[in-house]
Amino acid sequence: MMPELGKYAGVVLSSWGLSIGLIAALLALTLWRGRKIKRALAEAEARAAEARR
Amino acid sequence: MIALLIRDLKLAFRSGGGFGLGLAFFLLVAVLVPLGVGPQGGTLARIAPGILWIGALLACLLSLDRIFALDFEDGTLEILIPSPLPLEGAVAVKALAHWLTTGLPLAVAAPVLAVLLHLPASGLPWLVASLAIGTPALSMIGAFGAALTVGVKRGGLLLSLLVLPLYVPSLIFGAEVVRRGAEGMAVGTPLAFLAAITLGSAASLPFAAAAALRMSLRQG
Amino acid sequence: MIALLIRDLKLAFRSGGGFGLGLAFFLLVAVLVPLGVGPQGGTLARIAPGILWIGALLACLLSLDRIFALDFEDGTLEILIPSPLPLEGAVAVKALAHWLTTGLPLAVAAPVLAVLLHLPASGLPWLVASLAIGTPALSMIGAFGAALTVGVKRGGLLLSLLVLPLYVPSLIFGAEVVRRGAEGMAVGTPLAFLAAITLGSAASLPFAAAAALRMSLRQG
Amino acid sequence: MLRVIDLACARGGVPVLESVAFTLAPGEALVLRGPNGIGKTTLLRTVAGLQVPLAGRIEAKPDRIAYAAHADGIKATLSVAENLGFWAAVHGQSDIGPAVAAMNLSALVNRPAANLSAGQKRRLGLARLMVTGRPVWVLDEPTVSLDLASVALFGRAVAAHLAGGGSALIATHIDLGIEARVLDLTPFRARPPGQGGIATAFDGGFGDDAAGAFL
Amino acid sequence: MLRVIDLACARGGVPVLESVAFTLAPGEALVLRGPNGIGKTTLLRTVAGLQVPLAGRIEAKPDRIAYAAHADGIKATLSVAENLGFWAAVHGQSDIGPAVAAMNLSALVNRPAANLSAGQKRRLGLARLMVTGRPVWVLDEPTVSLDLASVALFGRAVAAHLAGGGSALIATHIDLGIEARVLDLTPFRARPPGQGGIATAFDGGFGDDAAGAFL
Amino acid sequence: MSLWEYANPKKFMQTSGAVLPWVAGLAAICLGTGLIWGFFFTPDDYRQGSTVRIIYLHVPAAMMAINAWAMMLVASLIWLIRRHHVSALAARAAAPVGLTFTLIALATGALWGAPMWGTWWEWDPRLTSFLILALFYLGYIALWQAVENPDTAADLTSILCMVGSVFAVLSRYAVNFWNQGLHQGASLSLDQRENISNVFWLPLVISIAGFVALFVTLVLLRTRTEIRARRLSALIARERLA
Ligand code: HEM
Ligand SMILES: Nc1ncnc2c1ncn2[C@@H]1O[C@H](COP(=O)(O)OP(=O)(O)OP(=O)(O)O)[C@@H](O)[C@H]1O
Ligand SMILES: Nc1ncnc2c1ncn2[C@@H]1O[C@H](COP(=O)(O)OP(=O)(O)OP(=O)(O)O)[C@@H](O)[C@H]1O
Ligand SMILES: [Mg+2]
Ligand SMILES: [Mg+2]
Repeated sequence: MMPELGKYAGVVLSSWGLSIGLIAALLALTLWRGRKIKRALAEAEARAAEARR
Repeated sequence: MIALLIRDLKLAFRSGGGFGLGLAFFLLVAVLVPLGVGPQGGTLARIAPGILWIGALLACLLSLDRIFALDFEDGTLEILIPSPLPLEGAVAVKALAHWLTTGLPLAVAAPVLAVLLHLPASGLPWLVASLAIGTPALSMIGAFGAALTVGVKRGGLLLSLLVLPLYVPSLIFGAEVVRRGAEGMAVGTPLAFLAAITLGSAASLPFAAAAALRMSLRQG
Repeated sequence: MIALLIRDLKLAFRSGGGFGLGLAFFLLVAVLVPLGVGPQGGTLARIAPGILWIGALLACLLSLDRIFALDFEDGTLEILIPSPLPLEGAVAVKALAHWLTTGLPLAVAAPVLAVLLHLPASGLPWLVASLAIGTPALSMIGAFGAALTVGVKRGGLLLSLLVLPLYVPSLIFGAEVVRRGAEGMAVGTPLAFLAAITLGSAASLPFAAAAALRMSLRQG
Repeated sequence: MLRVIDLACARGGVPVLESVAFTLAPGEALVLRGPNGIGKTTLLRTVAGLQVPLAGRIEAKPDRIAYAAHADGIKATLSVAENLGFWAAVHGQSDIGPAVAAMNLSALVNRPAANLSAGQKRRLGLARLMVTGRPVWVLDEPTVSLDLASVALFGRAVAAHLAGGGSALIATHIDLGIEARVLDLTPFRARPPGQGGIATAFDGGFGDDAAGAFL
Repeated sequence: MLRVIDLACARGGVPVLESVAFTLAPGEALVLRGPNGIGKTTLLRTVAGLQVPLAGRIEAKPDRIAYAAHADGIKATLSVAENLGFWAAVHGQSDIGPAVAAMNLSALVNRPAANLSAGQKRRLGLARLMVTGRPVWVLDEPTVSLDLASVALFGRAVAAHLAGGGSALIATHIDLGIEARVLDLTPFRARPPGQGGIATAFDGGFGDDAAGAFL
Repeated sequence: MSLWEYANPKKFMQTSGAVLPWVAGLAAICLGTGLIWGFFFTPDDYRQGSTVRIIYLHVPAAMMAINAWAMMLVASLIWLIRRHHVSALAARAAAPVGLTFTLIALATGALWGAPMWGTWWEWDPRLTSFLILALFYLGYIALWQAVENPDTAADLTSILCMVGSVFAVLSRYAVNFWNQGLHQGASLSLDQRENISNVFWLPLVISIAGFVALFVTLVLLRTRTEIRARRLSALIARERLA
């Protein structure tokens, strides 16, 4: 049930698309880097624990 | 050769420099000009082609001293000259790396900034085309200028002074392409000249630059 | 303090840098803009105040990294910090030296270039006045930016990115003074703002810059 | 004159030395030794006040210390006399004659520093130290590039400085031919935090991670 | 391998050395000595082809010479391995392993060069020399900042290079502990043109001035 | 127990780990409700037609763009005065989020301007000052990345943030002085509720709440990552020395 956007459909949809796209990109980047660093840290902690033993 | 290209690109990215900052400067010029000139749309549209090209030129210029100065300071050039790499090739590769990290991003980003300056939409494709075709010449000419000033400490401003006059033909033809494109006129002739300048400098300036480098370094 | 000022001026003259080249760059911008924009007198006159101020700003910008970078590289700063000179004073003196070799010559030379850009004669005195009053702030803000980027190798472009937004108020008020002057309107308000920015920066930024220098150098 | 108590110092955020302690009385010199990378440069910078210590204390008036590393604030376009004159003025001194004579630079006073050889430049850097008029010299590998005659010259200059009540802290790999105590830094290498070393802000783990907290 | 015949060289347009002559056969090393400022650096740069000789000849294939001075082309933001890998690629070599091992850099391969101490950086510069695969090493004060263990390491590396048929020309002030001929440059100091030294283009006077020519 | 304890990395990791799911959930709920309501169930404005739907993104993004900078300013001051690492890292984490919101405000504004003002971009004071704000964000982020030592980077960016704030306000007045502009003034303040009709008001407020929660979520996530990255580099540095 898409609302009737009339002659401004292009403008409205592209601004919504762009905004949601930017937020999604930022969120994806945040999560991706978070995972990456978390994994690397877990490995480093394991190595450090190994070294202590 | 490829090792040199990869190294130069790596250095440009790592230094947090090259790339993003050339773009940022281009953006700044596009922002400051309306602030200085005043916001009347008509005036801005009229000067937009020239200002965009001047912005690209200055953005290019500011990163020129990276081409050789760092390699000179840390002794890389002294080792590179007697190395098996032909110096002409090394110069060309370094200019290419400069273009990839400066000129190319400028050409890609230019349309966004053109909107800020109210450039008519019909001019946008020509803006990108003229920058894509014209900026390699800026990098190559810049590499030549950088080679001339490499022995001079903090030669940045001297470099600008030497290089800017050499940029004049590219600027005139490039801005003309955009202006004609924006007004819907034929752009063939200035575009051809622009391409000719790029080809000519790519074919001849590496030799001049390599010679200049050899001489700068030979000073006892 | 005076020894530092004299030394900085001496270095600027000897290096064949500072001074003459800032002017030359200003000249080049004034020449390139008509080339890029096209020679219509009306347009040029309209954009002249803004372009002249932007030219001055860029000319200033290009020599900013000289303020601290050379002294950082050769270890002078590391010796200066524990020396009996208060670092705040040293920063202020260095900004002053930068202004004397860059801003002041620009203000003096500006009328000549204004003629190239068809600025109406009634604007000339205000051009000189606005540059004379406004450029000290450019040097001081620039010294602050240079202090922030001093540890960064070839931080030239980063410096531009940091400093140019800080130049916006000076640019707007400065260009406004010239535009109003050229049109014969009252210039009091923008001139007062310009002076306020200069005084404010001179009073507070040396402290911020000195703190930034101490922090940059303290990095283990 | 200088007293270092239980000092720990870090380079790039990583502790490199810990529990360093020594005192330096007037007329005394201390030579720091240790293999490459042990942390001599880091320690000297900390003592000179260019870095903050990680732990411990340095008891000295900072305005009595003159620090000299490899980069010695020499401007290539200024002459030897101009370079020295500037630093003398900064430190409120006026006479550069004794320093020039002590470092055998008389023949070079009007030469731009750019035209000096590596060893001559080094001698100029040491002369700079003398015009500061400060009593505590903190020197990082001062004899790099010097020939044997110049090393001896430097040794005599240090001896004269000590005789005049000054003191010196010198990191070097070679024998300077001066009478000085030697401190080898090898035993002071920083231990990991698990073994009693100093912990920095991020040396503690985050217990929750192991427990599989949300993200 | 390298033959220098009656060489004169200048620095900043002023002749500093003249009549220098020596040969270097494969497997041989020559140590240059002389007081600061005599012209060692100038001579080495001339031999390496970075300066033109004022007179005399250098007989050597320039593509067999590897030159190393203090500035050794090390990029601070690249890691040790990346730095060496680049120079290996330029010289058409591919394996940096032996150089890393010889200079005891294995623990540091992934460290950015910016984070090395003075001596560690120096070792990296020497490792760079090894990846060039060139037989004639021309070295300007290679052991600056090195501790005793590293100097010995370097001595062994040079000995191995010589044993493999290479040769080395080294300017230094200290004892490297390798078997080598020594050439003291003091006797080759350039004489003024009046006493038989080489005259440059502007060393002649202008006879007509004394005759009171117009202006 | 003092509030400053949360500035301890370990304590912060525990607390933020516990809080995160709730804030993230709140963000999802508010954004979902506000945006879906706004997009699908509000009528067209009599003057602006369907473009009024842009308001649900434009206004919250614009508000958060400014608030993010304010948060960075506070965090920077805390770092400079009390030297709590978490606070510096939170400022670092917030900058890209603020930049994204600024870009969204700019992009939606530009798209909105095309039909309303007949131009993509106008050098209106509010628009111009947002562009300058974006530049400040860029410079701040670039400085963080350029300085190697993390504590030094925190020091320098904090000073930049302080000085930048002063100049940002100054340029806001400068551009105002220079041009009166097309952009409407504030119409959303609570006591001026009648300025914007009720149908648009409630979904807008919910969207704003959603953006706030989204900001907090993103900053928490990113701060946690920054803290882990510091811990990681500490561990790696120790390994090297060992
Ligand atoms: C790039 C362009 C634009 C930028 C950067 C921008 C920025 C802003 C900012 C900063 C606010 C204030 C939010 C607050 O703090 O309350 C705002 C609000 C608003 N803007 Fe824009 N704007 C832009 C273009 C437009 C256009 C073209 C329109 C419509 C014609 C528009 C309509 C509005 C409205 C209706 C509000 C809400 C006003 C209020 O209730 O406070 N904006 N915008
Ligand atoms: N940014 C950094 N991050 C981590 N470690 C570093 C960093 N910079 C230097 N180091 C390490 O810190 C240690 C101490 O270095 P320092 O320069 O103080 O040694 P040094 O005793 O002066 O050695 P040398 O005799 O070679 O000059 C070295 O092992 C070095 O590799
Ligand atoms: N531009 C110049 N103009 C004139 N003389 C110069 C110039 N540059 C260097 N010199 C002089 O040339 C001489 C040779 O310098 P060089 O660097 O070759 O000496 P060196 O033997 O390597 O000394 P060191 O052991 O100190 O490194 C020195 O006396 C120096 O002062
Ligand atoms: Mg050291
Ligand atoms: Mg030498």
